[in-house]
Amino acid sequence: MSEEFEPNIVAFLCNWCSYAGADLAGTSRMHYLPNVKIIRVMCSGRVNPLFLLNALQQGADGVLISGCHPGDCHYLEGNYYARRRFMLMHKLLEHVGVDPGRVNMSWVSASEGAKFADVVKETVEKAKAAGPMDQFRRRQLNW
Amino acid sequence: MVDTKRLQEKAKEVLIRDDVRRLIGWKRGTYGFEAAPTVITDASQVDQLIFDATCVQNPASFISLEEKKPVPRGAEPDTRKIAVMVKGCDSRAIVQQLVEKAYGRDDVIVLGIPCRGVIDRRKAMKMFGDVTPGNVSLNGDKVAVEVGGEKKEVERGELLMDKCMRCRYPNPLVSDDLLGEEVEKWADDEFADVDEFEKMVPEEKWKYWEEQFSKCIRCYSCRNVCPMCYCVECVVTKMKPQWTRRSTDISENTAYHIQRAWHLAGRCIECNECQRVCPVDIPIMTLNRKLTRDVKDMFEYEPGVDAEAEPLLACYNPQDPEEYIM
Amino acid sequence: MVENNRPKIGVYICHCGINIGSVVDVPAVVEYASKLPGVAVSREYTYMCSDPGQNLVKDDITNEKLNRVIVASCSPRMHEPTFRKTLKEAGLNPYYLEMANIREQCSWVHEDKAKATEKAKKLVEAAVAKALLLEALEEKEVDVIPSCLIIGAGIAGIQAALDIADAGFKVYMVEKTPSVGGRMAQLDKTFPTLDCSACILTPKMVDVANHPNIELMTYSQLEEISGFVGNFKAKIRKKARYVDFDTCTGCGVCAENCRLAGRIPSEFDEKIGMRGAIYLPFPQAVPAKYTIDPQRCLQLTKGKCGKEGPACAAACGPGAINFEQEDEFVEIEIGTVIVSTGYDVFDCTRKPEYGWEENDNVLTGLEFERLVSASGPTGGKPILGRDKKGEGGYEPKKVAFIHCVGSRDKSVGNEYCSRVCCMYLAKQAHLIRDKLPDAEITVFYMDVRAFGKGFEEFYDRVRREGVRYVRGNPSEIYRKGDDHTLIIEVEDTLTGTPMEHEADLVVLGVGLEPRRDVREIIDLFKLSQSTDGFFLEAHPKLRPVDTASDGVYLAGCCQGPKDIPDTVAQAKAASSSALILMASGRVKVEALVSVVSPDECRGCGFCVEVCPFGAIELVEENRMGNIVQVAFVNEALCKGCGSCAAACLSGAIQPKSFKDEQILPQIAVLGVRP
Amino acid sequence: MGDYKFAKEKLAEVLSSLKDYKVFAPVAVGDVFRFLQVDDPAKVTLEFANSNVPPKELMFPETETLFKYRLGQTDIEPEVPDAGDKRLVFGIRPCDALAYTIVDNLYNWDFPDPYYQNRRENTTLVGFACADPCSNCFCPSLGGGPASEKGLDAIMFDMGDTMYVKTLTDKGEAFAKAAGLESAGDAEKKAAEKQAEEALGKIGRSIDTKGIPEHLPSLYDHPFWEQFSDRCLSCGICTFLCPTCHCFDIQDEAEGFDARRARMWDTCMFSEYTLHTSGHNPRPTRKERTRNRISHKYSYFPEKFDVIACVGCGRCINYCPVNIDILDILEKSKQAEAKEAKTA
Repeated sequence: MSEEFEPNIVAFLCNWCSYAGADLAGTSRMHYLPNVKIIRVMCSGRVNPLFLLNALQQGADGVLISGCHPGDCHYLEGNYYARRRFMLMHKLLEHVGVDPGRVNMSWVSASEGAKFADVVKETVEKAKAAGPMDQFRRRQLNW
Repeated sequence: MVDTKRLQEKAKEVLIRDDVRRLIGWKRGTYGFEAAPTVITDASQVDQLIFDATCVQNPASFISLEEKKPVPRGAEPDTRKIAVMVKGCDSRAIVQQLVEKAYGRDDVIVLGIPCRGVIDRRKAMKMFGDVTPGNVSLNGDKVAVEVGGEKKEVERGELLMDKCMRCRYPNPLVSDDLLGEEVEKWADDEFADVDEFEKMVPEEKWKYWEEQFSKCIRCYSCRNVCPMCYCVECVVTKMKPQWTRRSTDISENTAYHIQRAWHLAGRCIECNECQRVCPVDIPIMTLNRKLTRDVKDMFEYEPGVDAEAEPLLACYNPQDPEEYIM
Repeated sequence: MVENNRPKIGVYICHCGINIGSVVDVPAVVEYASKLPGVAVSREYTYMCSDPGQNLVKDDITNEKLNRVIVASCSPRMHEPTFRKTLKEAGLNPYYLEMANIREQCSWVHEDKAKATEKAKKLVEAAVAKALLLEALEEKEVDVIPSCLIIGAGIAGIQAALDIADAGFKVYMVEKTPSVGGRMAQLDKTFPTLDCSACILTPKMVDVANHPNIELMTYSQLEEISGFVGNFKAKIRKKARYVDFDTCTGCGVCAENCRLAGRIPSEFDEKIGMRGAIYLPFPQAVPAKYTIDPQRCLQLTKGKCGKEGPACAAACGPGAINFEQEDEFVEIEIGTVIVSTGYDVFDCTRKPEYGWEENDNVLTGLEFERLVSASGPTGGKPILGRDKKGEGGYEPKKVAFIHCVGSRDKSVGNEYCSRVCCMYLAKQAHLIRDKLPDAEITVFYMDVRAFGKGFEEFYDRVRREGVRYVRGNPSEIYRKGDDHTLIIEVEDTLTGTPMEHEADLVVLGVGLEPRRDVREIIDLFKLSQSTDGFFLEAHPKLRPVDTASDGVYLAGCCQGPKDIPDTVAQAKAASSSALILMASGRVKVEALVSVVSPDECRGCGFCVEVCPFGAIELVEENRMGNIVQVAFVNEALCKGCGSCAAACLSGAIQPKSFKDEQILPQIAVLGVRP
Repeated sequence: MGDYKFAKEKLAEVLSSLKDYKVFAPVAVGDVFRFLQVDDPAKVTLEFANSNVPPKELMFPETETLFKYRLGQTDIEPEVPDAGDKRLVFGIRPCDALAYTIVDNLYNWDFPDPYYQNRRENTTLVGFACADPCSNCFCPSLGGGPASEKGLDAIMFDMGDTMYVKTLTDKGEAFAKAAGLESAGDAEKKAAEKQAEEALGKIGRSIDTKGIPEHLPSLYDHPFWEQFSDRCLSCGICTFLCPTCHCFDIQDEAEGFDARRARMWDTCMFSEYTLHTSGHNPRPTRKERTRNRISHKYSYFPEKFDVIACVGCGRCINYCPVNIDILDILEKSKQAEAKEAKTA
């Protein structure tokens, strides 16, 4: 690659904490990298871990789930389920050789705009380190 | 071991009951080192039933394979019981199916069989070639096999399934009738194979799986034989939305295998059928065992041992580990 | 399902003045969007949320027959409701709207214009991908039970209760302590007007007790709350007072006769005053009913009080005392809830260097309020060091006030300003000056924040009264020798001179903190906290009294430090918010609920286990003559979180508008590396 | 045609000399054999009984793009791949070559399928006679045999150190020339014939197919199918690994807004195979599906094309995880029929 590799990150944010946190980062004009693209879901508990797999398959170089801090879920328990599922999917993907740095989760509350910016930074850095995800990327060219 | 006569009598006893629809067990295969699973509905068929070290298949898989046929108007659905013979490992499938409300405890009659291990077809053919053995018997740490008239004795480990060499449940965990003396557990599972695999760096791991998954022809045998896979419509073959494409390439094949493994997280009861049936030798259990090990370590959870347990991913503990979470 | 007519999508990119336009190349995004499948119209506008902006959409819906609308602008959390309304007014189902957040999550956070534009394009494309599969949803309404539960009877709760009750709606008021009044009742005077706190509060306290629409439950606690906006069910524990509520006349003979009279530190007096095991928190307490402290009462703890049995019972004429009394439980149904649980003052043991624990002449601001209050232990005389009988003691000659104790202080984890300390210390300085004309009064401050109405003037007046303000933040306070003189180690940061300042009374300007027992409420209502630990409002600017849970509102210091006027104002805001719901009598319930496709359901019940709201159950389904179990969703209880969908192995249960088939296309678009 | 030979150790050389061919040959991954395009001749092995996956995939790939399009696009051009390439399959077993000749019927029946035909016409088949048939081989019962030449352009015999190559067509000759094989004499020829005879003798299983095509239909509703179908997993092993099974599904696959239409292996053993949009399924249970697999091979196909769609390679028997044995079924079908006859 001539220019530096810019990883593409797909993030799933819960509406009540993390998405609001991301909005706060915006309102407070905290600059972060444009590599992260956000998909809004109502709760981190909604995130089917297969979404992560699917994103990687589509060619995302990294994925991120973010939800309310444990105990603060707007829906009481969603993030607890999300945590269990994530931990296992993380292990599973690691086992087939996906760089663990690509698969991320974070707790970001509605008041943690700054933390969201940091999370993005870290996620992008890890994905950069892991390099382009083309292990099992869907390759249109092959068609 | 189990006395065939007793097994057949028990089967007859069950089949003549008018609240029993069918019985699932094993019969002699037409060739080679594996028995054939068999479903019989009539007491007159019991003499085909056997149990020995060739009875590798998991009969619990066949409970949910039976289609629910449309019931003609006015007619009553057939709700008679299914009788099923299970080894220790097979019985965990029954337990987990009960956890997941696949059917009620009263819908099945479980005939438990204490088991000392079953033969791995692949190992056997490497050792004896493409032949059909005569009598096969287990005594102590040895397996005796009759091949071409002569009796050969080999170390248990060389011939039995790997799962048997780390079997923690040789005796059924659920059964209405135990057809034979309980046997003593001879092994434990340290997941050494998982640890070994994990020594690899990501690149090596992927290189390994890339080769394995490329072989997959997506016959879905591994899914269909799995006693835990009985969704009405499997997400893998679903069209709306299409999670995985039917087309075969490394991307879709990988996605399929990860999905399959994921859906067994906290549910796999390690009967090893998925790996046994694979026509292209994909080491499918390597994925399942990784999860089984981690589920045990992270959540102190083991599926298929307690019918009262909550499903792993339908419950949580506020203190669950979260070391990778930012 | 998508109607037979093929999707006709209108895409509208907002400049938001220069907020988006200055970073994102809006025309380029419009151009890009216009080429996407299904897109019939692609436009830009300065302010989409403005009337002309919305009309643009409406006109296109009518003229171009659009059946999907995408607005790329600010966060959907901001304007989704606005544009849903727009669609509705144009006769299109509001759920055919999809928004792309290109302001908060794009133009405001990215500097690289080219990349920001690329991202904006992708976000719009993803929105289109999803819009193609959006479904029309039906908005349901339910009745609102015309009653309100108010938790905490401080000035905030009292004000809210009176407003709602006056509007003619039922109020259930739950207060933990034996009396209403809260913190305000503990105060002596209020700044800057120096009204007597009690004098302005007590009438309201009495009104609350007597109001026909208010059911007051003091010495009571919320145990459980369930249900949803408009239809909550609450369970309240009325703790046993061991005094029959109706019989007690409040005469007080019992307290005089209590064997422990004057031996138990009084919470109301911040423990610088004493009470008995049976007590009235303070003279003006409402209701004027006595309560026995079960932790201290000899009869209740030891099962025996003196030889001849409990003196209180003997002394009580009406015979109101009843040691057999037990907690009662009341279950009520309400439509709205106001949380006004107030605050605790900073716990000075977390700042040991100020010697509050060991020195009885180092007081917190609140202790000082009691000291100088006419209803306080010393009848309002600033006397310290009295013995048990209340004899002796001395009047302080040198009084020092310390600002920002437990506020604006990272070392104790409180970065925020408590907003009231500057002024209450000024007020207290004035009160001392009033009572002890010759005393030397010094105030140590970091800044003086006199921002409110009449504050600066008051601060000025206090300084003119000969109160010395020294800019410095003491490092240590300790006792010198064995008399009660205290040394304050402090540096005058204006002159840069370190000094050892002497004082015989130090008042710590303690800040306001979330109540120690805040967790109880959080667990009951699932409220979230902001970083300072106070309850988080739904929106810092636009929904300051709402919470994330519909029908639950915040009032007073439980949401953040406030002075009395602000608290009252917020209480009125909260009460009117609750009134809006109750007056209209109807409320929309979540349209984004989960749906089950029974043919795909295998009846494993994972969703049932996962659902936090008990909204899913397994029911019998006839599948071609065979009876099978399948999941069923109670839409009134479902909140659309979608946890069920992630737990379902076959994808048979899906939350509307966030279905797998609606999210996967977004992933497909966003996943592809630019 | 001609007789040739080459030293086994020269295998790699022979293969690499076939420059103007796309060469496909058996490659081993662990114990699994499959015909892959040869990138490195060293990987090719001839030490195999038969490939797990039949070389039918070389003519009829598991997945094949028919054409690509973008959502909303109307002017679409199908693309026919491999037109004009010269391809060569090296080491194909006689049964699998015979299978091609059977499947040809299907792909030329109402109209020639260009995707399949192109490959067939451009491909040279260099067969490899079986010296050691598997225990479940029954090719002779279906007109084939360990050294059958049907459908082949050349056939090789393993003579220990050398391979004896007998060319059967011009294509075969062309291969021999291109590979620069030295010519062989009578000795090799004789030895080969002897080996073929011995191999034939080693075949352990067989079926007399006489009458089966006519009689299977009479068993349409016979319960005997259930003793097999009751343990069927509804998986695709028997059909995917069958050299004559040729069913495919056609699906559209979207990537964002770009899509392709592709055809991919399908099997009558999957329950979705005959599932109607209405939800109705004319083959609702495994009984109908098992019946269909056998009947299609042994009755419907011969009825239409006058040849049984089975070559006796034994794969469906070898790989079926639940021991559904086609020979067992066929034998039982005869008895079942007999019974019917009596009762009738």
